[in-house]
Amino acid sequence: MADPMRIRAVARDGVVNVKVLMSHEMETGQRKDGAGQLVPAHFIQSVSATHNGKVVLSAQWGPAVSKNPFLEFNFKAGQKGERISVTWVDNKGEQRTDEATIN
Amino acid sequence: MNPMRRTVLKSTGSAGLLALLATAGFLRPSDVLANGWNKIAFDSKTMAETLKALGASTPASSDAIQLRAPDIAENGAVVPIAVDSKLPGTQSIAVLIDKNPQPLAASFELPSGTEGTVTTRVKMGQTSDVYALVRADGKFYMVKKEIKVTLGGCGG
Amino acid sequence: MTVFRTLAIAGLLLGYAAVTSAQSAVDEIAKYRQQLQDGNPADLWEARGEDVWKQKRGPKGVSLERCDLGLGPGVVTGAYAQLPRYFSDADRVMDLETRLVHCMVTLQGMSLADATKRPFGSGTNRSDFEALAAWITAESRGTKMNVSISHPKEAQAYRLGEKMFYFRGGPHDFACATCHGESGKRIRLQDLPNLTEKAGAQLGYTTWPAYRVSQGELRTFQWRLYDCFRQQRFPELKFTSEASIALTTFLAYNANGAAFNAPAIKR
Amino acid sequence: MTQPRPLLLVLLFVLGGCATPTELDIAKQAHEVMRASFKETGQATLDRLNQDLAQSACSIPPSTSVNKEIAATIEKENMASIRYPADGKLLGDWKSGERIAQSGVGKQFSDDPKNASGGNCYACHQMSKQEISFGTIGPSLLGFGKLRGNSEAIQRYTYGKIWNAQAYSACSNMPRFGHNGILTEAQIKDLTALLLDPASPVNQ
Repeated sequence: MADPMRIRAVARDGVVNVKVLMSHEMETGQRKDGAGQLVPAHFIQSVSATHNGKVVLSAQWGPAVSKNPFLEFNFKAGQKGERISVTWVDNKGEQRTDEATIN
Repeated sequence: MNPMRRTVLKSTGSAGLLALLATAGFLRPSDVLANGWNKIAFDSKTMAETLKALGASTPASSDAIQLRAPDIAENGAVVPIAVDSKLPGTQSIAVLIDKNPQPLAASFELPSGTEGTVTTRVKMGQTSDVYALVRADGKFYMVKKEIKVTLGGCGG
Repeated sequence: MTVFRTLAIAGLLLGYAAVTSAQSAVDEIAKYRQQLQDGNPADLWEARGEDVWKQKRGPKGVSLERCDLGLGPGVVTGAYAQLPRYFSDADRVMDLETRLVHCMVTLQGMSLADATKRPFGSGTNRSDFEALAAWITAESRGTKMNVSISHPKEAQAYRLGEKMFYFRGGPHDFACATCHGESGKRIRLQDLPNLTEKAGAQLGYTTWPAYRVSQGELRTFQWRLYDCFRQQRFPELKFTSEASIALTTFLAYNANGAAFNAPAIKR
Repeated sequence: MTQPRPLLLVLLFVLGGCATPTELDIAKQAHEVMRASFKETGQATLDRLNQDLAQSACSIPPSTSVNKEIAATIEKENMASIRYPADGKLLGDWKSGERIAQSGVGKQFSDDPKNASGGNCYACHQMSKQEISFGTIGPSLLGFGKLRGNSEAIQRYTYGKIWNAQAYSACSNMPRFGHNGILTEAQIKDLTALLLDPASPVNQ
């Protein structure tokens, strides 16, 4: 199972700033390993962030997003102490969800 | 001490993701495969094809969009890109890299209440124009910036 | 004469244009680095490192929580800022990784071969040392470097390390000092800290371990030395070898007084 | 690579006038520790830790200059090592030279010895206006040929300097590309052309 994400959500003046780091290889499918074999593509395709059951961001990614992806965005109407949840799904169907409390 | 780690609560995988991902924006139902990923757009090999696949064949230019990135990337494996759209009703933001094998790197859907700003990091195979494509109030806008990718270190 | 003067002026102009474009390149690289600071994937290694530290492992099924990094069993905060150091229980000078191997063998009952199986990670083949080092060193962030060379074996390690730093060898005649012996130099666009001067030694040492964006991996100081020697065209540096500890002692001691500031993020 | 010469090393320290016996002991100990701390991998054998005169005499801080007599000996020995091409032609193909100048591979334990080495000139030198990613360990070579011309003497100097930099400047940081078998004669001709050919990016 993939490592947990690192999620940091900070509320200021009614806007929540969210920063997410994900642990993922983001293999392009175009790289060769030491033995000269193509390493199969393995990358996150979909990301979704929810707050109070409402989607605040969704994304679709290709293999050109960097390894161990970083994502930052802002949404309104979040309060300190509330929770935010982030989920990713990769092209092999693996997925991971983590939550954080808004500071 | 890292404040980030302290706030992470471990939880298990979610089942309802696809439902959560069911948002509009760039994705036209006919293009979308079972998992919701726009394969046609991500597999497109030229800017023109990609824009067509995103339904954005002739995007207009706009001063209200800012593409923040360094002029020179020290390493092509990680190029920080921030897109700021001040256009009212910004619904989605996509990042495209002209000279990559497939230009489309990422697209973001921004529901109302989410600001028109995203930051991400992308891979660039070589020096290229990078584009930010924004959909606002149903219309498409696009800005570009050239980012140079340099060779670094001892080179070995 | 006129020809020469024209040439000289042309040379000056060329030089001037070169200096300005080089300066703007350097400024843009600084901007690039600045944009990466927020959101260092080293955080992912730190989280795993804390888990590995607390996990019951090895034939004895115990965690590393009783491992003495120099400040007493289990004390992690501030420990890295005083390493390498002499450990009386082993009667030798050890750096962080060497001490971790020692603890894996003595506390957890692992064989030396098992403990040192994977010094450096690659993709999904991950190294516990990189995770542990990320977490342990992060617990010294902000602590002033305070490495001792008062024990004779520490002093000896320092002096050997200094000699190795200037040792030129291999087909390219490279020493550490070839790239790190003068101030204000670059390799390609990367600034090279002058490790023979206080400021450079401090900047260089206190920003390792680091997440290397070129590799997508967190790298430790053992790796830094290993890969410098690879590029110096030397044979392969053995993990936790005496030379690696001696060089680390030399470099860490020279960084004394500076606040430790890693894990960092680097090209 | 020549074998270590302990006698010369002793001579060096005595002539250097700065060495105490303990310092020599430490140098010897450091060498022993290094031999035990490295392992042979691929083409990188342990004899790479054996120093010739230039290497042992130059294992000093860059701010320190080596004794004049030793410097003269180093330059003389290294000058004698330069092999100019039998066909008398010193200029190759500058386009190939540009590729060699850009490449930093070769001779590492991770490199396949079957592949050609690069010169990695850009790592240390500015060479052309279009390559902004250049190092500053060595001087800028921009306009090298434009400033110096293309005479026989300049060609011989340029070729010789790349072949063995220490023939001209003892303890130079620059690798001795021909002397130590990093680059072939043809590659050094190509680099000489890169520096001197009026059409090369170096001279634009």
